[in-house]
Amino acid sequence: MVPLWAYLLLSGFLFIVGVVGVATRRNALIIFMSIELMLNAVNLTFVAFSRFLHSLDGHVFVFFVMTVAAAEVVVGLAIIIALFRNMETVNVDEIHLLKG
Amino acid sequence: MPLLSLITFLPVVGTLGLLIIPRRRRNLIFWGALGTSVLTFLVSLRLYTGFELGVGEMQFVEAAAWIPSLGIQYKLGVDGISLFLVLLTTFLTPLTILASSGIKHRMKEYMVAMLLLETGMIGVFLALDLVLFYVFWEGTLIPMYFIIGIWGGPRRIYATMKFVLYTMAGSLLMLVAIIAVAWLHGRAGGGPTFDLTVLMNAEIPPAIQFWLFLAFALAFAIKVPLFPFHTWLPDVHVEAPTAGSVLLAGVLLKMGTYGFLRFALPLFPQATVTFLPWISGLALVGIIYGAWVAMVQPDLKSLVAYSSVSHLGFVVLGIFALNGEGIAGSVLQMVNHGLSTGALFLLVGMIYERRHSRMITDFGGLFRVVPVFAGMFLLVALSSIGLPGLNGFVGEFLILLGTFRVHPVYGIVAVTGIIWAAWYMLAMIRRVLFGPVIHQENAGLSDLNWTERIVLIPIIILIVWIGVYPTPFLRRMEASVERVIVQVERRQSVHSSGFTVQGKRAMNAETSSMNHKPSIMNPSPAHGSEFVVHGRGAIHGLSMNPELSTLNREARRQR
Amino acid sequence: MSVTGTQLDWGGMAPFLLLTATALGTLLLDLFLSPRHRVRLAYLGLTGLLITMALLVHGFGGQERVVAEMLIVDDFSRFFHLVFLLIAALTILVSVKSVEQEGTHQGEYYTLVLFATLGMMVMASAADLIMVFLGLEALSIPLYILSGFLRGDVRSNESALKYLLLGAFASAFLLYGIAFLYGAVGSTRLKSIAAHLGHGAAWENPLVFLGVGLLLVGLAFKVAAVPFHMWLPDVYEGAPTPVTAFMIAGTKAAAFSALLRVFGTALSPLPPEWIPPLWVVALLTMGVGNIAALTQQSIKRMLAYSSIAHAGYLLVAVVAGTSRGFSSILFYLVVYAFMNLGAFAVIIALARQGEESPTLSSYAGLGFRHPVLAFSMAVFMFSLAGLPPTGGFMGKFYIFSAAVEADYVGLVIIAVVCSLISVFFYLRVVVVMYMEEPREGHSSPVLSPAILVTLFLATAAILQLGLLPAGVWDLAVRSVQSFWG
Amino acid sequence: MVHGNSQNRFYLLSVNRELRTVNEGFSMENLIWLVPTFPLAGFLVNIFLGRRLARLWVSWVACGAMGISFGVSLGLFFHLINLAPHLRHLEQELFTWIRIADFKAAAGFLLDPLSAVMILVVTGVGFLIHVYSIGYMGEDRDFARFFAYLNLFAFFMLLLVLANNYLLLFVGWEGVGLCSYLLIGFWFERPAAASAAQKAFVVNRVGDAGFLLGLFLIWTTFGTLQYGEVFHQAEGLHGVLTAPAGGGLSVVTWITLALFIGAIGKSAQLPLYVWLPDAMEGPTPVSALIHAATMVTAGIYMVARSSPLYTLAPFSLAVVAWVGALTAIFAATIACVQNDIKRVIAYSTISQLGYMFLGVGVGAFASGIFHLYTHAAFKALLFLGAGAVIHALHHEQDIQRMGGLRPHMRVTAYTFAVGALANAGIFPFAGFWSKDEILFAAFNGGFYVLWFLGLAGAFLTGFYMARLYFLTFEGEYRGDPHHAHDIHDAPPTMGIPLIVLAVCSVVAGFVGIPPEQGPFHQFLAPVLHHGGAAQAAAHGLAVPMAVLSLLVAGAGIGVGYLFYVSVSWRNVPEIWAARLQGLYRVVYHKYYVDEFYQDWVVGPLDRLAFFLWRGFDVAVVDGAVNGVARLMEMGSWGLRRIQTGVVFNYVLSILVGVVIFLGYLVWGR
Repeated sequence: MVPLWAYLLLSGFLFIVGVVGVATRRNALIIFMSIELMLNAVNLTFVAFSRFLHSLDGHVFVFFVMTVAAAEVVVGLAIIIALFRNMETVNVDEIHLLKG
Repeated sequence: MPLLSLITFLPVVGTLGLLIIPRRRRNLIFWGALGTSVLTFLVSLRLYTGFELGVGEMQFVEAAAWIPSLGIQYKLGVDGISLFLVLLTTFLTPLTILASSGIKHRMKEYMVAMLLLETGMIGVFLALDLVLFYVFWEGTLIPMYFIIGIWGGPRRIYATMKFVLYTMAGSLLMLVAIIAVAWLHGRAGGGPTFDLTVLMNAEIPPAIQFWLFLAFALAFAIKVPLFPFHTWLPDVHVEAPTAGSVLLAGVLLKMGTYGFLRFALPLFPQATVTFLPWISGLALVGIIYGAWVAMVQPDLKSLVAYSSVSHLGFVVLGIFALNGEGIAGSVLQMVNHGLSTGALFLLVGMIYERRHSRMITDFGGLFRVVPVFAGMFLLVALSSIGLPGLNGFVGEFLILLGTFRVHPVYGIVAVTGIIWAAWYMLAMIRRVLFGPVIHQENAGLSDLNWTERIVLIPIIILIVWIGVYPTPFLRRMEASVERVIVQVERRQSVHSSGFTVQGKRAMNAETSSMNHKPSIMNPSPAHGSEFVVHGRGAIHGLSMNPELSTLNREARRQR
Repeated sequence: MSVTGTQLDWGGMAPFLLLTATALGTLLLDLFLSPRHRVRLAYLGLTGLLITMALLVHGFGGQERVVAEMLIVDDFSRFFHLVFLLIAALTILVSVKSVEQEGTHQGEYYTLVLFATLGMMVMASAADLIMVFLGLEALSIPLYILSGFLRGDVRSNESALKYLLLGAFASAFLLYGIAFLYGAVGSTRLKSIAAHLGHGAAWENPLVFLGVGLLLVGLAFKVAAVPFHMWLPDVYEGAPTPVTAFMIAGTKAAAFSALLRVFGTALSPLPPEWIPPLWVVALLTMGVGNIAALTQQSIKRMLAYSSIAHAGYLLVAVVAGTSRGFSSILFYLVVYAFMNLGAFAVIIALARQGEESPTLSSYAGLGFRHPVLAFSMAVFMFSLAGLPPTGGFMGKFYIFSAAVEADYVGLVIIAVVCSLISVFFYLRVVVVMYMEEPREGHSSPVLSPAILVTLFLATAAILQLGLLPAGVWDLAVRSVQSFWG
Repeated sequence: MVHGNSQNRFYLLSVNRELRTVNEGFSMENLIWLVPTFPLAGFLVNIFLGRRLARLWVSWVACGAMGISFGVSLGLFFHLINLAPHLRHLEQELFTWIRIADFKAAAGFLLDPLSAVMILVVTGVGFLIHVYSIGYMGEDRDFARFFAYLNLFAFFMLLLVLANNYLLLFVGWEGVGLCSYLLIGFWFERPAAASAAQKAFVVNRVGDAGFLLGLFLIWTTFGTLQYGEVFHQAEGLHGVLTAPAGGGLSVVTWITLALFIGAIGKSAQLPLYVWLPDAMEGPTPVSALIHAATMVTAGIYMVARSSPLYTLAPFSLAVVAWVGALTAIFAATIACVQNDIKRVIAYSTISQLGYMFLGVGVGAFASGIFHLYTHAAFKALLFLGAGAVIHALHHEQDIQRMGGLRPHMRVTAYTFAVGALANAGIFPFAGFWSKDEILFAAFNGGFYVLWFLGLAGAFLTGFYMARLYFLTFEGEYRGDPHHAHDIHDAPPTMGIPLIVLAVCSVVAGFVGIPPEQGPFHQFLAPVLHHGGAAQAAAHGLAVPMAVLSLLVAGAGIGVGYLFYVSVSWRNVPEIWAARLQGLYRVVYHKYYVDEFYQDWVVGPLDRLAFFLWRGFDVAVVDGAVNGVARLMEMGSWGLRRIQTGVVFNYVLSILVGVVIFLGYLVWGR
């Protein structure tokens, strides 16, 4: 039976990958996907704990997280498209009108 | 409507009235503002007449709950010390408003700011609750900020910002100390309270007292201004309009010295004694430094500003002499300084309106051209340098006497102050009033008109009255001054052992040995040559003739 | 936890339901109204808010009502709900004119504002960490859209993008924290966490302090405490001004309500070694917020930085951790809301069509062109600076006395120094308005009645809170009592 | 020394109190306050209404006030005479001036022989000078203002002299300082007069600072400032007071020295005499009244009044004597080379004041006051004479451009001669009696060096007086030719006072015969506490000593005659001046004392003040304050640079925050 720490290790790893993705990538969409990756890492953790704690709460929370993530994606893409239409770029480094 | 609240908030009522009047009705606004301030003065005279002599405690006390959960009250009260400062405020404000009839630009806002300032000032001197005191203390900042900022000279923005930031820097630390004091009392049982009369008896360990006193002293030192913190005063005075300068010098500076006397001394007696040499030292430096720098000032207003640094150095010295003469002298000198420096600024303002310049070099030989102005200017200058027969002398003499009695060395250095004072003031008089009329513009100057004379005559009457017959003033403040000393001394002896005088202060130690002043009727045999100085409390241990003071105090108490 | 058929406590849920109904109502009504009548949407929104407020005020003092162990409706949450509704109402009042000028999507605007307010209410009465997360997202997502509302303006898009990316990133951390806590405690209910962490040993478990750590990071991002504050200035400057007004007051209040809920119930006996990092964060937040605001030319950006600074002052009270500290936060948030909304009302009144964020110099000589606007702006600036006769002073006074009572005198002295710095840039606004000559070419803005009402309400509230704070203060103390420990 | 009647030498205040209750009714006490009140009234009338009144009225009001005051003084004097010696002590309490905590100061007047003499001198000489001023100031624009100031001066001087406590004395003390400031700077258009006035007041203030310290010491030691109580206690505390206290000197020595500093300032002794020569910028009557007869003598009066304290402090007396003697000789040397008629007389005054202090210093208080009394007469005469000359020669003051005036100005010349002889101390004139007594007292007291200095001074006095007289009145006229024909003698209003003063200069001395026991000394004896070296008077020596001093003074005049009148020695002064080139130039420039003060006191102070202002105030303190503000601004720009606007940096800062926060949690604890 796969021990708990293995799951945690995997989700931790996934989380780190997501964070690195957000930190290094330039394209807004890629950053957005990395964030989704981080959220899924959290889902994995929830499920792992729910499995070991023999309680169903974890699973319920996963559903909440997924619905929220979905809503976020919808809004996020809309914003990115609006931005793209105005600035023809999605490269985060070029978007720095607001500074100082 | 209880008397003190009436006096405090009458100007605010006046302000509300002014707000209704439309902006173009200029003289209605002017007379409205003047009427309110004169009415406030008349009501405050009731305080003077109704004041009970020989009573040290607070009179006309009014208290109402404000924020009960934190022990904050709306509490007002007046005693011998604050009585004259309130009267000085209500006396100077109408005169200042009358003197600023020349203000054309935004006259309505000007009058509103002046009346709000008056409320703030009166409130500071009447508040007995630390938070209420703080609210009024900062309350005076905003009107002054506008008066300097809008109607000031060319560099007014720098000046007003400097003024606000300087005062705020000190007073914010004081706020922390106020809260700390309240909580110290709260922790010692009985919940937090900001009531001064209660906090006065709270036992605060000397170690903490040190820091709390430091915070209070910093705020008051900036306001006084004490020596290193004075650089804001000349800048603000040079830029402020006449009325601003008069009220700033006349009243706002006294909030600092009053603060020392009302809050720093009674609340933290041990710390007062430990800080005594430092603050007296700074005051001394302030006296000499202020006078010397005043000598070389090109601008009339900055000269008078530096002279204020010197005069208030005397006042602080008197307060920290911690004996009857010193403190009474300093309270009287606060009033005197308010009158003489206020009058000086009014006069400078009047000549500025005619000549649009404050540079001393632009004047010369005015005595022939404007004799009435010159006469008043000379008289007020003489009162400011402490000529006997005028008000400055009585205050200065008592301060020097009180200081000499406890610290002869300080006394000797301070006495030289009267030389420097004479030097810079008479040098200014010579360059402005005497000598031939160099600049032709001066030749055509018009002498003081009647409104200007009406503004100055009451001040001059008071200057001569206090100089010739100061008893009504001294009698009213004596009991309260006594109470402050007893307050500082009693809580002092509870903590540290009698503070005996070391031998090193040669003059003072020896002289205090033999002056077991035999009263006239029963000359007692003289001591042997060795001397033992017996100091009962730190305060009186230093004094030259312990028997005398205690002897007289008991005698006076039985009376 | 057995899922029984818990019947819904309709009484408790009433405010939430009423607000949702109003939001949906505005959305639907928008379809039927012709463009000219769109303003009626605002009135609908306002009436909905007012009714909910009335309901809450009526319910005050009532006993605690728990809704399916997820939402608690006690005095604490009622107090916050009132604050949120007040903020929403003022925001709608303030944004009537500018939304009309935009023309399009008026319905959506009001709906989003109301939904965001709903999200705040959920956060305030969350009894479960997941509810905190849900409330947070319910608040943030509408705000992402609102900050990008001016589709044509590049700055608005940029602000929305930044807010979205960083918001989502931070809420991921929050969730991860919740997951770990769930793993350690077995439940995300605040009560059970509190029970679990009651005895000190629990804190040693790595899962716990990782979880709590990440949870605090998520909340710190929302509160814009310093290392996590960088998003705030850009987002607030870019977003349309009424939205910034809503965000500056609303998100801060909501974030602190969640923070207090979590600190108050779950982590109430915070072990001593957790204090220093909070201490440092509070210090940094105050310092950076004030110092960065010193040389700002744009008023919106300056107020953004000042909101960071005020978050710092509130963190000082959080560090104090006493019940008086928490009630001082409640009081401060009320004053804070009025100050900022008032200031933004003036900015909106003076803003001209299509102009970027207004710079300070455009306010020169305002004092004598529009005495009413200038006077109220001056009152807000004095209050933000913390000068006595205003509510801002009383707010700071309460926070400082709570911190001093909890022996954090060092932090208070730093707070005092920071507020001294803040005096400079707040008063500089007043200097510009009153002490500089007006420049020509400034159109005299027409004061819409809505703006006037907001200004009057805000000024009156600040002066009342400054002079007679006892009423609101006692209310705040009672609210904290209701949920404290 | 005089065998004073010691048993009632000293007044017991208590005795006097019982007496006063006895003759309650109309007693002369409550007339005392009239003496100063009339001049005050005169001042008020003239200062406020002066401009509107005709000149005649102004002069009547002023002179009338002085006249009445003189009359009342005379009345009081005669009332005092017929009281028994030990009862001559009238005291009048007006009101309590300052009363706070342990300090009490009343405003009260005291009339006893000493103050009687003084008020007679002040009002008498004052009245004559007032009359003289009518003529002298005849055509001046500010006629009324001048008389107002003169009356104010008289009021303060009488206040000083009649005060019954040290504080009121100090009020009068500074009051006369103010009036001297106003009167020196009367012609304020002239910059020289304005700066001379300021110099006078500031230098006086230096002395007053010392005087104040003396006051404080008295109060802290005795607990009161009333003369009666202080002197009575001094009697009781004899042993302790003289015990060595601070700095090895006894308390009473410190007190007396401090008071003496005040006297140095007011009576223009070394080193604070510099203001008196410059004070000659004022009108001549002012010089006569203030800088010769009355104000400058205040110092001697104060020392005499405090004689009970001074006798307890021999060291102080020695200091007084030495300062007096040195000043006498020092000023006399300068007087010999001055060419301005008023400055010669001014230095002569300083010299004579030195003699008075010498007299007082050697314990002969009565002789000091006696010389003060006679000096007032003849010095005022000299000044008024000089005034008449200046008036006649249209403000010409350089004696080298005068000469041969005797035929044209007989009255002035002869009266001037009388004054000169009196000043030189020639036999029948007043100066001889008073100056000789001082020299004799010095010799007798064993102060041989001081005696010799005094004698040398007498010689120089004889010389410069003769030089002054001969250069001014004898020989041929060297002045401006077109003035030559209309030199006229002084008009009656100026002439009569000259004559009266001349008579006084002769008669005044007879009151003091025989030396030390004359009626004048008897009259003063009860008040002045005889102390110090009162060993048996060697009577035998009295006469030869007097003859010696007479011969010395005569020799001085003779040398003067030879130098400036006789043909044979005509060029001798030039030769000697050439030969002693260095010395002459130094003495001519008044030993460069003024320059010294300017270079070593005034100049550095100005530079220091300017440095303090620019250096410390502006650079250091404001520099620091603005520096902090600049620092804040730089910090602000720094923070704003970090805010790059790129999302990457923001994510980075979040990560850094998380890493540090968790790092601390894991390891930091």
